[in-house]
Amino acid sequence: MTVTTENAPKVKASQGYFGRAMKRVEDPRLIKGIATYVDDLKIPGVLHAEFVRSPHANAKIKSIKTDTAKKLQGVVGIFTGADVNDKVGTIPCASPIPGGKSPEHTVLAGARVYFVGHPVAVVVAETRTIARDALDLIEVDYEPLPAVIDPEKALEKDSPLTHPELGTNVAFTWSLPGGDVDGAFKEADSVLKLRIIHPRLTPMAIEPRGCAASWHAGESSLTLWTSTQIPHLVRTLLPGLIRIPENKLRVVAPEVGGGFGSKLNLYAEEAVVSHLAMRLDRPVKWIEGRRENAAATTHGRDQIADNEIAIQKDGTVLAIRSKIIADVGSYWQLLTPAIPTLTGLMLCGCYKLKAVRVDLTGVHTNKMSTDAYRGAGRPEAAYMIERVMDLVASELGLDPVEVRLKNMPESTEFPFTTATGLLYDSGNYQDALEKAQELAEWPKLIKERDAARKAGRLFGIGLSTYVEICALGPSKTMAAGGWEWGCVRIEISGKVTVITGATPHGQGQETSFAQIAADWLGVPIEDIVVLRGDTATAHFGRDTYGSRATALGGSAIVMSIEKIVEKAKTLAAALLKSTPKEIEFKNGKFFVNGDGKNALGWGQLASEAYIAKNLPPGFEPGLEASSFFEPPNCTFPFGTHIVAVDVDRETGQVSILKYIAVDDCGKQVNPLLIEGQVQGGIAQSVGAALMENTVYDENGQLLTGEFMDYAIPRAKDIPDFILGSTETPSPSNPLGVKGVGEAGTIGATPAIANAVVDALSPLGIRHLDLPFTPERVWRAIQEKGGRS
Amino acid sequence: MIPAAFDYFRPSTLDEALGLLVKHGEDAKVLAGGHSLIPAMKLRLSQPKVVVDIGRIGDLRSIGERDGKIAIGALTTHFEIESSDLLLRSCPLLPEVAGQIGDVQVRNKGTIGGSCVHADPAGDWPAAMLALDAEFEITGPRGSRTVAANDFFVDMLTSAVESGEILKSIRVPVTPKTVAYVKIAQKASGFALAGVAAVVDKAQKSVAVAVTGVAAKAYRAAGAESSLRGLDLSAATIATAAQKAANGIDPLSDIHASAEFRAHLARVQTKRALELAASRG
Amino acid sequence: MQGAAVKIPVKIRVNGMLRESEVEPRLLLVQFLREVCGLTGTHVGCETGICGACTVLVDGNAVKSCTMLAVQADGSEVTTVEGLSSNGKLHPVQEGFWECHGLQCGYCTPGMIMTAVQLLERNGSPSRDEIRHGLDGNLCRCTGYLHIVDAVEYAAKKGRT
Amino acid sequence: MKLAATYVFRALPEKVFAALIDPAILQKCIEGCEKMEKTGEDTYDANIKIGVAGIKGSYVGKVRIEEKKPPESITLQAEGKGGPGWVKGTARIQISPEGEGSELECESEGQVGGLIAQVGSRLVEAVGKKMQDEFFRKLGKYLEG
Repeated sequence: MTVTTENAPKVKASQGYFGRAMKRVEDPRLIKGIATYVDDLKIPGVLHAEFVRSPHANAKIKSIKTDTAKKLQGVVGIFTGADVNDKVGTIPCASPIPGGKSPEHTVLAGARVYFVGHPVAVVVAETRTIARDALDLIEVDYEPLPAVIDPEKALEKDSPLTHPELGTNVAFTWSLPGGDVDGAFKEADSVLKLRIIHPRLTPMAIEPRGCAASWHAGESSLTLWTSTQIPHLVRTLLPGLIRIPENKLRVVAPEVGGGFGSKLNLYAEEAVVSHLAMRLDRPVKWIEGRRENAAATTHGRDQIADNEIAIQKDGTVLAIRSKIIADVGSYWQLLTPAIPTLTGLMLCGCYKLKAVRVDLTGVHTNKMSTDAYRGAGRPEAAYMIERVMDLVASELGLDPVEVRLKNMPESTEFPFTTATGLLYDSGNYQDALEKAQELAEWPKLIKERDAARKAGRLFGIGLSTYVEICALGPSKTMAAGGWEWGCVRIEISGKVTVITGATPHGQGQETSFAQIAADWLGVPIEDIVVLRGDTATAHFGRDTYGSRATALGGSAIVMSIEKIVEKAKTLAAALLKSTPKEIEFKNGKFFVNGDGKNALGWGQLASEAYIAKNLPPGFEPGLEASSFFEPPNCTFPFGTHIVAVDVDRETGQVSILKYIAVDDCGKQVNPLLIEGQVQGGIAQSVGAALMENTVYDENGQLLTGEFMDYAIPRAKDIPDFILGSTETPSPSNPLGVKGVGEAGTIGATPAIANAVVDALSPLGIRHLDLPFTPERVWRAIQEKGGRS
Repeated sequence: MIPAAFDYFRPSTLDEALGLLVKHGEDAKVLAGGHSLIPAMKLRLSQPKVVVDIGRIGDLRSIGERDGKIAIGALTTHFEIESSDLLLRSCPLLPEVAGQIGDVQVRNKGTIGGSCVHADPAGDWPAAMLALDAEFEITGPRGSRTVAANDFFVDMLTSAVESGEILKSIRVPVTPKTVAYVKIAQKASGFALAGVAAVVDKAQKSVAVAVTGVAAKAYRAAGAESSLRGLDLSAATIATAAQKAANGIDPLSDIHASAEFRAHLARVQTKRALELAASRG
Repeated sequence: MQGAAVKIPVKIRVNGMLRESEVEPRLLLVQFLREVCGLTGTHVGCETGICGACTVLVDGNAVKSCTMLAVQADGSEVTTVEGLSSNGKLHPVQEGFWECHGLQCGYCTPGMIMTAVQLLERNGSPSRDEIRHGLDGNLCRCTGYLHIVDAVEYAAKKGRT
Repeated sequence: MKLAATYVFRALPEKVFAALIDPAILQKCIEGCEKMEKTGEDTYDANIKIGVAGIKGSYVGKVRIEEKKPPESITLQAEGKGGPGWVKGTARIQISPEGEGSELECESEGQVGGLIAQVGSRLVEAVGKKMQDEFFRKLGKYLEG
């Protein structure tokens, strides 16, 4: 199917909210400082928890002495694994890989600790200060053991084992055979090799994690407030751990200060705090410190891939064989094994490879678990395939743009099935590329580079033409369902309450969902309130990750509105003495065909629907509908990023001179918010490309344990971007939207990497590993006798 | 995040402060702006039993010029130095360095005295102090003494200010405009991987060059300085001299920069600082 | 060391209101604001004074309230994000952040706004680069900063008209 | 963290060697060492304050002497834990006669864990080096004084 204007989803925009750049309704409470994050909750009688954490990467716990600490005035209790682990279930993984070996993940360490930051015991005290003081009085006697740190060495025969009971450091293996790989390699004119190392990254949401739990003994129910992206998934999973029924648990994600995948998890602390609130019959709160956040909140990326690439002389890329080692850390968190499989699935990028073979090995090491981090598997894939494209160009002396164009499918070829078996919904990669080149003033930029090189500067231009997979569903591909839920209620006053099961936490859907609902209902946007983040109001939900909230959550709202409109037509027909078929709905008014004068608005219909005196026979009172939107497929946003950089030959510092991004996320609900998502995404990849790297030393000590040593970009590191977009609607949902939360992150890293390698290419450098820190770049220049 | 408990005193005079320090001895730490001490206390790397807050002792916060020397009270904040007209005119190296310290919030509260006494190996002030041959007036139970910059920075995190003493003021000479401070910062913390302060005296054909961030303590790049003595500054003479900027130095090494790279940066930044300083005259 | 040290009386005028309390010397200013005054708009994002989420104005100067003891602020005037708007009217910087989509999750926002207020007090017409450098002490992980720079530019313009 | 350094003493290898296995001398020469008690053949319990300036941590640990070959070589193993985390170190020492005195080569390897590694890694190597130099400087002073 080709998406054309004719068969594109029909988007209603009766008042033009949809598609309009609007400021956010969320903002007033945030800019006034009156929003409520977990730590801002005022819970009477709340106790404070602090965790004792392992300073060792791998050690046996010989003893834990808590006597002195327990005597400290204000300490309510101290609990170790021995006190808690038999009463609380283990941390689940929602995406286990068949045949994989995963350790039992108890909420507190048992006989051993497996990573620096591993929770060993928990102190509960009347104040946070007392809890902190008590930590210093607890003595844990460890017997340190050799740590498993390098995932490649971990696979060697004589390596120590992260989890001896598993008998191996191999957590799982996963293979993706796609197409006739051997045939493609036989056909090849040559075979290139490229080893790609993607460093480990620390998500570093500015609000660390935190949670508070309150036990309501009278109702035998628990409320958990937690800084999470996934209150609904927590409500699905946590009851099994703390042994209460699901319908006795309410989970609230209040204001959440950023997640980026790191709050897409069920964490041990959430289970322990919940358990202790029940056990002590007192509310308990725990707020993560930044050092804890760096050590014990999931990390991202950390893959090593050895690639063989079969190419033809004309620049056609036939096939890739990729052996990927993913360092999964010590435990399987919620999606740990699934992340690198996404890398495999997206390895074709936006190209018509004939065949792909991915062999993935997940390896246990004595580090924090890896899991989703903005992009989650796709940035690794985009980085690989886009480096491959540049390598092919440089190998064959071709223009990197030409190589890409040669391998892209035409827009008429969509939906397009990749060698890895994905069905790309819609796309026009060439248009995005062309538009980005226009915005970049490509010929001028090339001239500028040539002139700079002549003058002896290390000036480089890089591009990436990326595609990603978003709006994750459908349910058959997702462990816990890939649908999304939404509810729309016309209140008795005619005001509108929209409830979403997606849990936005900064993305702005309180605004964009109101825009959608206002247009579909034909009501002023001011009349709409969007609720989210509380399982007591949003009865179902699969929450926010994988750039899914607008595509799926927005669609569930549209479905609900359509149901209400149908129902309202029946009511309007009865009141207007007509038949539902003859009722027209336009701009928020219901009227008999052609008779706009005698129209009924939502207010009139709502009061009739609830007061229920004049209802037609069989008409159920009320005007409310909820829906589960089940997508037929994922969406595949794409785009082109172009970067120009300058490398300081003497210091190795990289400066970004120009940044152009053209992203196609399908239909746009609110371009201002999209711009924000793209800018933020690119900035995170500027970090990944130039400065970010989670470092463990050879003993498993985390050396980047705070913002003092883990650099994230500051304002001065981010140049102004030139942004553009193309709009290729997705046929996978009624809104035609694709998702944009991760686009910037996915497109940016390879573009910057290609620019830096291009800058260094006159020295004979063909590849350099991330991140491009001054020393790494300087060393590369030195090795090539860089004084040229 | 939460410091260990301590007792707190806020004397209003220097004598009172010294009395408290004598009384509490090794248990006491002096708090000025707090930007070195409080972070260490929050991590409980530092757990003084007594904190003597000298922040309100008024006469330690001033900038004044007399007889070709500028005296700066130890409690003068980085921002006050950065924005001082007197210094911009008479000793422009100091505002230039101040403007590169941390961030605006740090500069608003952090003090030159606190920073110098802390003697962080990657702090910015030590480079300037050494390059300017600053003099430090330290007062203690046995009266006052003056220490030259060269003797002031004793070792990593160790200055000449002993337990029981307080740094009162810093004196620097009036300089011409031919000065510069260039630094390449560690991305995360903003501390110097290599920061070089240069003072060029074209008339006397001499330069002073001091390097911070590279070794366990800031140092004068004596090799580079002597290489330029009596010479006119040119790209060539500067380049040759800069090659000696890390001679005889044992550079630090950490995850942000190896010893080799730090030494290299010392040379590059020395060249750039001298070129920039020379270009300003 | 455990156990309470001698408590110290402090008087701090916060957003125009005098707050008197006896505090442990180790109580940080940010804890005083959040726990004693109940003003939770000032956030904590790190332990080393880098992130700037806790920025407030003390006697007109932007400082990180996590790197200052409450006792150090005794006798001072403190302005937090809650005290910026007057008579229900947003401060131009707050308005700029709203108009220009200068925030996403909002966690760094109060600190960012307070630093921007200081920045504009010292330089009414900053260039984009001056704004970037002025925000050196505030980390944001969501926005990529560009809309924040727009927001400060907006506020500068608003302040001039 | 690995360090290698050579020190020269105006004392014969036998005397240097003897000093290195004398807990009283070790205590005197190790900066911040508050206790050094023999607990068995070649094992000692030690309390040491390690750090610089105001940033110091108290560590409680053990010192063990291994591969003793008087007077030419000895290996010292130490490990301790304290508030800021843990430290562990091995020093391989070779002593050879050098004129009237001796030359001591020390190759040491140190590890730190916990808080210090997480927030103080930039200082660790320099502190280690300083401690080692200080130890041998004091040892030299003792041997020569």
